[in-house]
Amino acid sequence: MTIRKKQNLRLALSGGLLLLILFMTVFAPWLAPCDPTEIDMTNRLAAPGPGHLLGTDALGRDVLSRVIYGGRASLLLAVIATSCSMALGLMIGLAAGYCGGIVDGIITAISNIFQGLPGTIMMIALVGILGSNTGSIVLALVLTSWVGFSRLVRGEVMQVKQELYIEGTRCLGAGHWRIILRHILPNIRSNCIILFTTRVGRVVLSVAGLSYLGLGIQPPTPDWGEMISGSARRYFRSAPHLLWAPGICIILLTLSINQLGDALRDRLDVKQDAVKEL
Amino acid sequence: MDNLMEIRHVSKDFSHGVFRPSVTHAVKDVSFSLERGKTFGLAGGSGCGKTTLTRMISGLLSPTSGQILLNGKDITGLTGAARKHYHRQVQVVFQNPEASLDPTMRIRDSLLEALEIHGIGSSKDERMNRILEKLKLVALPDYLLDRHPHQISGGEGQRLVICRALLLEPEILLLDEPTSMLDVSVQAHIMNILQRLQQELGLTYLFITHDIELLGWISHRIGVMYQGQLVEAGPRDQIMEHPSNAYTQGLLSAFRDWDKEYT
Amino acid sequence: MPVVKYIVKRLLVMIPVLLGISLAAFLLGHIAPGDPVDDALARIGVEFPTEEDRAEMRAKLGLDQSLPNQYLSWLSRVVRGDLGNSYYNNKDIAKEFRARFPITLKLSLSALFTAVLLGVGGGVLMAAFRGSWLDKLLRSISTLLLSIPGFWLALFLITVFAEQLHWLPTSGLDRGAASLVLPSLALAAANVGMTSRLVRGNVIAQLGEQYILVANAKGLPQRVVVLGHALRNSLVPIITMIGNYFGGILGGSTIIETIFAIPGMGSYVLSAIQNRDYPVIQGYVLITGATFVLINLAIDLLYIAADPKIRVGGGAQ
Amino acid sequence: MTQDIQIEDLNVYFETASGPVYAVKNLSTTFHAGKISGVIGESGSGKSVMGMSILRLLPNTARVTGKCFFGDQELYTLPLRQLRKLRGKQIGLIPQNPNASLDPVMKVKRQFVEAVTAHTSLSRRNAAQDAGALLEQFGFTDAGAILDRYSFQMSGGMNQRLVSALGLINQPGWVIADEPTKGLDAPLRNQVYRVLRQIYRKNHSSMILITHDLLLARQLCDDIRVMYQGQIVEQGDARAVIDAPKHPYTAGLVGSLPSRGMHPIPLPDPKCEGHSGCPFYPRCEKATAGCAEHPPGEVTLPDGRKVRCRLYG
Repeated sequence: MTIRKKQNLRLALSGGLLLLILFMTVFAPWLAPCDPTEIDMTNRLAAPGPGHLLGTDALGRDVLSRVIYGGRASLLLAVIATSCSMALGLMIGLAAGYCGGIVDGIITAISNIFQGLPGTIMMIALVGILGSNTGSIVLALVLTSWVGFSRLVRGEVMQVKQELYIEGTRCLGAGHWRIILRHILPNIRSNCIILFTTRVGRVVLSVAGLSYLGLGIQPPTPDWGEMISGSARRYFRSAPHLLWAPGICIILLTLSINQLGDALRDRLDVKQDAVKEL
Repeated sequence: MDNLMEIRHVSKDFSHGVFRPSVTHAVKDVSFSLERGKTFGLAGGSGCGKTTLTRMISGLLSPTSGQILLNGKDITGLTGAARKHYHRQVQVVFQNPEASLDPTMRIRDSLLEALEIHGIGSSKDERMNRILEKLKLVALPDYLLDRHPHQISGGEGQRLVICRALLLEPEILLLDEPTSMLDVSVQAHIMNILQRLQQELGLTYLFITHDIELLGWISHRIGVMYQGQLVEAGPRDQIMEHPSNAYTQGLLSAFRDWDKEYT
Repeated sequence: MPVVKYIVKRLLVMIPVLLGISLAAFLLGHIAPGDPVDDALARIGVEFPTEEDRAEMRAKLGLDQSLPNQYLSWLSRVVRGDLGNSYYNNKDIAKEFRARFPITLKLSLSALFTAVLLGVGGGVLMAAFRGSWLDKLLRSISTLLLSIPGFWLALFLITVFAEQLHWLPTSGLDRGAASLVLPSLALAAANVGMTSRLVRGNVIAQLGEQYILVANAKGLPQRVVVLGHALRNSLVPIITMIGNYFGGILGGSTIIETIFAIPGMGSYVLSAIQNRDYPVIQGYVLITGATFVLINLAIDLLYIAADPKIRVGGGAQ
Repeated sequence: MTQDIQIEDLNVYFETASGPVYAVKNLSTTFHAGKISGVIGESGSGKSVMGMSILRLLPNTARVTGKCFFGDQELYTLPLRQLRKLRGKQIGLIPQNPNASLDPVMKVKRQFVEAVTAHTSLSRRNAAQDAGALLEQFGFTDAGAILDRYSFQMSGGMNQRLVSALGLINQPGWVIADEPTKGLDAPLRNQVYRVLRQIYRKNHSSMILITHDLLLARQLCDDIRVMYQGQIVEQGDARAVIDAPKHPYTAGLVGSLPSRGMHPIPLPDPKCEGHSGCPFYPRCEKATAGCAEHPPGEVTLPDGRKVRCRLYG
């Protein structure tokens, strides 16, 4: 098997797993056997078995249905927040990297301050103060993660800017916008995609953490992180299935995203065909 | 003498550090002129300022002082349409052909871009015809157009870069060590193509290299740079046969007299 | 002296960052929902304040001043160590943090140490034996570690090592170092994954460099080539990332402290969030932010050892 | 007395994303002790791959088959631990790209000392003294100060002399110089020439010089191998090969030199693709119909020269 084939296989496997989870999440209303919010106090903490394949939780809700629904909110949140961070980081990073000089100096000073704020703590504080709603979670995520994108973009732009093909295009008489849109953006694209993927994975974990603290997705919306926190304390001995199912879902989701990021990293490296000249 | 371009007392300083800047004089008071249809060869070792000089002439860098005149008009600090017009007249070929082409673009698009920037040709077909015509000039097959830069050889890449420059029908080509990364047989190819193009199209060359033998082959006049200054300039035969400057003599003897020590 | 110049530069860069953190902490209190004047009056039992009561309280809280002035007076109090009193129980916040801060710091530093030790060790092993079964195994583990939520891993570790095997305590800090093992591991896990992948990538990149070829050509043993040359040259990016990871560890400690019932700052701030006790949240941001900056400063000093260009200054002649 | 290095039936290919790429094909040759043997060729000819295979310093995507005898040892299958004892001690390397060849975060002194202590029981202090003495032979008047520096504090010329000295610190019987002049300008190229000649004269080292620089090889070497697409196409006395080449490729290469008229070798004729004969056939001006059919064998001419071309049999 050639290296290229191995890479394609890895891309297909991780992408396939991710698509499967996305499919499950998107079509949850059609896939879930029960209403994930329907409470049945007569059937609390039922063990997995027929009727409830993964049992029921402390309020008698069907765990399988909640698991199927449980990725929706946080995944959507992660994708929205990461897209906003990337858009912001891309613009700021482009400005800093391409203009250089005083623009870069000011942006770098501001980035230093944002980077000096520990992300998770700012997130907990912001959500804690503004209340746990989608808006404040997205705001907290964007405020704490745009710097990562702008730093990457700035570094990449500065490197690409001094490549010979950029100077060559300047010498053809091209203007700044043509150089940015036609040459710089396509050349930093793959690294941005890779960072985006890994970020989505990290954000899914962050949101799960927030939910665990009771600051993320709020009940009764089914969410994996919240499902674990709801049952962690009191039932992790008596009803461990309440922890396993959502935990494994989070792990599989992040794992597939991280693997996809790695596979993309290998695959998007356009020059890998070249044998290093000895 | 018909001087197309004149470099007049050009200097370039770089300063490092913000609080106590230290200044390097990369190019010091260099003057020479390019005669229409002829080759001026600029020789010098690494770090002699020849690259800084090329970047100034190609408009990527502004000189600290001095003038660069094209047809009698100063071109330093041009912007907008005037800069664009200048680039159409003066094209640059860099040292590393693969790095001179955008790795994300197919060769076809890199070549088309040159025409698009200047609005040459009204339709894509017309532009493609121009490209095919220029490809013949540099003896390249048209199947290369569908490839990416990393899929072509160094010699092909350099001919493509020359081809792209020719698309704009410039008067002057700045050749910045165009063959120093290529094998000798490929170098011979490029040099022969360059010589033929000059004869057929009447191009003016500024050829920059550390290889003075190469200059001896293609140049009409030769200048030698050392530590930012033009230490000697004159007709080819005079420089190659009877150099008066000690550094020039050293450069030449490095090729001819292997065992002689020099500084 | 290049080294002195470097240190001075680092210290100068630190000042705006510290100011930025204080500004962020201040603004957090300001954007909090609810009218602070009404809240304060309610706390002293005035349920239905008159306009006069409110004006008096506003002046007392300094809220009649301009925003920059409020910030400056707040800052001057903070610098003197006065973080105000809790809205919830009116206790001195600074005193509470003084008791809890060392616990969180101990936990975070031990997690950072774990992450560096396991991450660098694993990364070097993977790089040295790249392509082998060991590399594949460790790489799978590191990817898995990156994908496991810290709180879930913590619960898992408690189930296995405390509940089933009874090796280590489930919670609290009464058993000294043993109490820190599981929390540190859970807190470090994701960072072990990231560090080891980073180290692997950097060391492998260095192993492809020309000077490694020359080192091999001298006949040096592989251990010296990998540790003495390749790892040594990867230190600068590794140090940079470790500094960044510390922020994540500090934040993650909030969750881990809750799970293991460790009386650090995290559990304090969580109860403050439930009680809308804003000064505590402000103090938390301020203290953790400053800690993060100071630890990063300490890490920056490691660059002096890692990068000779800082010691001897600049590039070639 | 040092032994010959004898390569038999060497094949090297690289695993790449799109499949294997061959660098050396069925190559056999003997480098004789006490001589400077040149290997010349253009980029992609496999000359460096062949040279580096002797010390097994190829990237780990390389797959090597064949044998390389050094005395009674077979280097390609020698346990790595034993090979490391041989590297630097019996076969030294002078690498290309001197500025990138020294560890940027380690002082020069330690790089010399560790090269010595890896092979002897000498103390660090004595090793440093040895290094200082060697550097003086290489023209450094202030060896002590140089040893206390980092590579980024020195010019390209100084680094070039340093890496040359580093390759020789243990007085190896063999030296492999891998493209020592690549990317260097004329004055530096001249310095390399003088350093290599001095090494040879003083230490009576045997040397393999791998270079694209025909004139350097002619000036320095006793004999020359010309490589094209992973094979040796011509081998013989250095001056004879360059001044009166027999193989059409060698002739083309020599003719391409600026000082010899700069006549290019023709580009490959696209009509000749997919043949199974001589690898040079698509560019060869003297090709006949038979060249496309059968790969030529090696012919030994009366003057001892070996040529792989059907013109000679």
